[in-house]
Amino acid sequence: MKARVYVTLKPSVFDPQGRVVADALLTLGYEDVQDVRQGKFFEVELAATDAAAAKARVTEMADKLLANPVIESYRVEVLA
Amino acid sequence: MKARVYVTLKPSVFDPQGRVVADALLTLGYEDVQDVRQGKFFEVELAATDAAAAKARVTEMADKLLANPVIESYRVEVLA
Amino acid sequence: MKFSVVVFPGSNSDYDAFYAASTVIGEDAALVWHKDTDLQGADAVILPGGFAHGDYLRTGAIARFSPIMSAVQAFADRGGPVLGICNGFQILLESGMLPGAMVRNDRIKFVSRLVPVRVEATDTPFTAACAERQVLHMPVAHGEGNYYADPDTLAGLEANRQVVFRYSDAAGGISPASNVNGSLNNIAGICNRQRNVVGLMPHPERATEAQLGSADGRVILASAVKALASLSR
Amino acid sequence: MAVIDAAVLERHGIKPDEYERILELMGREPNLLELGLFSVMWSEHCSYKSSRVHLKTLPTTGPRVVQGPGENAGAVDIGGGLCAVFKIESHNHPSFIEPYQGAATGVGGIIRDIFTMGARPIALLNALRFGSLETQQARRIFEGVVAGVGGYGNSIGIPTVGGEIVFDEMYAGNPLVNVLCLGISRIDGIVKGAAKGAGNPVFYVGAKTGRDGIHGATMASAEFDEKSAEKRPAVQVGDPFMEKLLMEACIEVMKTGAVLGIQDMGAAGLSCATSEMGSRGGVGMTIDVMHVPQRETGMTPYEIMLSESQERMLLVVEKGREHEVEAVFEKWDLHAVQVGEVIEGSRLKIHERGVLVADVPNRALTDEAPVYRRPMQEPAWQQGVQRLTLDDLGAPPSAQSAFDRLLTVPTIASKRWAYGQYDHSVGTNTIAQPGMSAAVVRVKGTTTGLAVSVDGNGRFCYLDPHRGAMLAVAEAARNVACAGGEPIGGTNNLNFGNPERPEIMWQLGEAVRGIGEACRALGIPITGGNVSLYNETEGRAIFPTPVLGVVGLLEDASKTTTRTFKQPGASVVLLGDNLGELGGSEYLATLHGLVAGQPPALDLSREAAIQKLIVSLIREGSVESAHDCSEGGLAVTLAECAFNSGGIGVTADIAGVRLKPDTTSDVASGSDVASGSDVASGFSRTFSVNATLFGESASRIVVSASGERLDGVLAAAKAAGVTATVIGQTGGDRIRLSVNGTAVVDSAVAAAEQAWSTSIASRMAGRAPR
Ligand SMILES: Nc1ncnc2c1ncn2[C@@H]1O[C@H](COP(=O)(O)OP(=O)(O)O)[C@@H](O)[C@H]1O
Ligand SMILES: [Mg+2]
Repeated sequence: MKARVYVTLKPSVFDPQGRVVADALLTLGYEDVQDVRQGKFFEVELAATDAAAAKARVTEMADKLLANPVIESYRVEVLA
Repeated sequence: MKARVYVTLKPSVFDPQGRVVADALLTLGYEDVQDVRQGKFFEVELAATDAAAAKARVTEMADKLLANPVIESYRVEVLA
Repeated sequence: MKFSVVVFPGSNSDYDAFYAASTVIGEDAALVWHKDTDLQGADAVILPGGFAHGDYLRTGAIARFSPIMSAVQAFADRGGPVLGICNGFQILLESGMLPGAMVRNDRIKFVSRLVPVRVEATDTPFTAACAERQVLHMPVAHGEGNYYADPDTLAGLEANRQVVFRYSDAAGGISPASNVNGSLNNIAGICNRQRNVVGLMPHPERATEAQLGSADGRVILASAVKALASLSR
Repeated sequence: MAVIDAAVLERHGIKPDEYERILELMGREPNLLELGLFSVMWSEHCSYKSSRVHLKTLPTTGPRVVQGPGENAGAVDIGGGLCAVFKIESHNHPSFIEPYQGAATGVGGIIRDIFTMGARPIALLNALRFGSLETQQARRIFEGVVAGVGGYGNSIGIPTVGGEIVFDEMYAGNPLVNVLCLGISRIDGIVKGAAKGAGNPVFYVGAKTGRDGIHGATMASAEFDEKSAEKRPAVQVGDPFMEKLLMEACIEVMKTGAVLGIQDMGAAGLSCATSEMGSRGGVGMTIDVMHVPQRETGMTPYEIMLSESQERMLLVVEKGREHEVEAVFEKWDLHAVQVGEVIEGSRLKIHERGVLVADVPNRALTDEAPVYRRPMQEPAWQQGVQRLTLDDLGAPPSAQSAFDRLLTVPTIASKRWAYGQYDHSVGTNTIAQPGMSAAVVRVKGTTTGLAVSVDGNGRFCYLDPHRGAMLAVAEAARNVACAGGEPIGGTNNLNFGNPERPEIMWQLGEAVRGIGEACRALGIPITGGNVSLYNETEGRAIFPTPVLGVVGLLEDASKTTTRTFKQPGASVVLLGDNLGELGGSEYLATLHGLVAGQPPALDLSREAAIQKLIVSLIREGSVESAHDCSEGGLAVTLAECAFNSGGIGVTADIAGVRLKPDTTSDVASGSDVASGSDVASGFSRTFSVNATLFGESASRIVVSASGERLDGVLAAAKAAGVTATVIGQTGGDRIRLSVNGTAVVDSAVAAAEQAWSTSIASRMAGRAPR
């Protein structure tokens, strides 16, 4: 069973990486780019077979390790 | 209009970050974790209004800048 | 001879390379701004270490679009010697002037220490003055120096003897234990097929004075001087 | 109309009597924005209201002082028209909340203080304190802080060349992250943070202003409690790339001469930069927040003025030369924008789209901030913890097992796990790298070098803040001297608990008194520093921890040395007296679980003598290695001389200290330990051996010297009035120590070095970064 955890900086937190990428895109001529925010995601492969249980478990992992609650928020998605 | 570009290391490329995260999860007692891969994503805010055009444009950005084809593959998703 | 050192926004070893080439080695050197299009009469070009554009997207990914890079490419196409050090190496990879890519160090963390590196090829302009299999002690300081190339590319690199430096032990032995970052085949540096473009992760420019821990890196710059002299002869 | 009631005042951390003073200074009720300005500027962090009366007592002058406290950083003359510009700064609270970003932005902040002066930063050091590495929380914070320190410094390209790390449960809920930055400037190139000349434009450059860190300064001035979690959005994210551009651009722009004054926006952001520059220059300033580049929409003037977004600078430019300044910033893809101008008078006037929204006398925010002479009271427990008797200790471990154990205690073990993540070679100036005690950097274009060290011992200061602080000064200066540097200036970071508690205030007062005394005796002017108070969690304060940063001058940078033995067959000499003082030692803490006794005695004239001696011995090239004795005592010092030497061992025999009541009077532990009445003589013999090997007496240095140079060393020591004892020889591949001829420690160098160098890494294994 596979789950994905998407981690993003909270909206109020400054994202220097996103800004630099946006600047680069503008320089490359993509003038319609208004903003870029960068995030990361984790694809977790689990032995579990129950989707609900997997989701609970991965949410716990996100809370504990994958996301930094001080500046980041996250979203968990369970795949097939 | 918003688009997301998801970038992952190709399966053949070793992902040190994913491995370290997997090890850490195991150490924390999540023994059902079999594998973790880490990826990143970009949320691009565009002035465009046409979804198809936006997708083409963002795909170009991904090709040119956001992903390195030697090691990475990507997927573009256009949101509302 | 004249070394031109390109300054990208975020380069941080640009002045180190300039200082080594000029004050230490005693050659002409110039700092060239990345928005310029002229290499100021360079005999050799150095793309220095640092964090161009913060390395925020991928190392070297944005720098390759700098205006000066067309001039660097043209210079290399004419056979001019180009040396990419650390971030400069990463820029050469991103720009396709060298094959392969960098991923995070296998143990994730930034590594900063003096390491032995074995010279694998002496027929490049930056190793011409080295002895066969010479071991050089030079500092590494990077978070993403884990060299990757797909199996075909890697086989091609080896077959064409394009691997110029490998992480080794002090006696020149190559083993997983001497691999500082997980690079395939212990690769610390490579060259292109024409052999005039060389990239390496260790910092020769920071190892040109014994007082600072090692003067082994001088031979890299001295090689360029030697190579140029033999060319003009 | 703003309603300023008790709740609003409380939220702003303003006490009722402070509000009375604000009313008086304003001559009317402030509006909310004005109250916000007072709140941040009068916070402990910005106003030094509790510490100021004490800081005033520090020696700040000397023939070399170019800039004392009061500017963004201090500066001392190093000859050749150059000066060393340096300062230390803390980021303790943010690093607890978000270790990576807290530490990273701490590094960013102190770097700005240095290049703001017109200096090019060339070195970073840090002093860190964490809880026990046995806990997951401490490992997480340690990992994040180290990554953050490296992440910022490595990227911007300023080498991190040294520092110190101590682990103790007392810092579990309140880690310390103190960072020192050193830069070089021409003396005539120093630029100050003062506004000048009515009509001159005021420019803003750097990152856009966001809502981050609002009230960061007030946060740094309040204790932690469960509610701290709510303050979390105050965390700022560092952008070292932006700072690198700012640094290069600012250094370049200052060379034009068109910049009359410059200040970074650190704590209290625009509020601080505008009011301080105005007040320093004796002028007023007007700005319109509409011109301030903003990252978020809908920001209020209050938010804009109080934001602590990182990587921003404020400049006063000579009118008519704006284009020169703008051109430099454009080159670096930075956009300098005019936000206001210098005006006659002395008021800070803030507008929003032309409408005046705040109008405050700028001195009211700065110089007129309250100054407290807070009550001080020696803690009731103070005398108790200074008592130490043998009875307290139980059975002593053998010297060998104590030795083995001490080498792997994280506070003593090699810190390579941490500094291996710091780029220390960038800049090509680093002569002595991290791990070699004092750092040494050369000054390009001259023959000179600078040695720098940061030191502090919270345990000693807990037991006796006055003596502990003196010991910190002495140790930092001694470390610098052991690299051949003549101490020429100091900076200090005062990390203490809640100053509203008389016991804490007493610790602070005593510590500052100690720093002053020691600096005067050793001829070290204090050119700046920082004060971090309210370092407590749930009412539990950290050890009082003054951290001293000392800069030393090497006229010839090639005449330096390190701690490591250089060749076999050299004589090993102990300079100074081995008094066997165990009070506050690592030995007591680690092997007996006890923090007690009196810290080692310090005779400042002896300290001065030994420092002068070692500097001249190194300059003459008489000694091959020099290492100061500190945590772990003489035995650990000898081991450290063998480590990283390529396996050169040592054989030494040391005269045992006598644990008798009649030993010299100030040797507190020595005499008290013996007072245990019914202790078996075997016990006391072992204690005597352990005190000999692991006591932490001050003013001691281990040197090695070969051949005929030995006689020169002994003669010079004699002339200087410093005890010098040949205790052994280098060579072999073992560390063999005996006391009064009896072998007590015998370890292979390789095995001991392995244990010492991998201890922290193995404790950290299995923990992943975020
Ligand atoms: N412990 C101290 N000893 C001496 N000077 C100090 C100390 N703490 C602060 N100072 C000085 O007080 C002045 C004001 O500091 P501050 O406003 O905090 O500046 P910054 O915001 O740059 O840290 C500085 O010049 C600083 O050096
Ligand atoms: Mg401060």
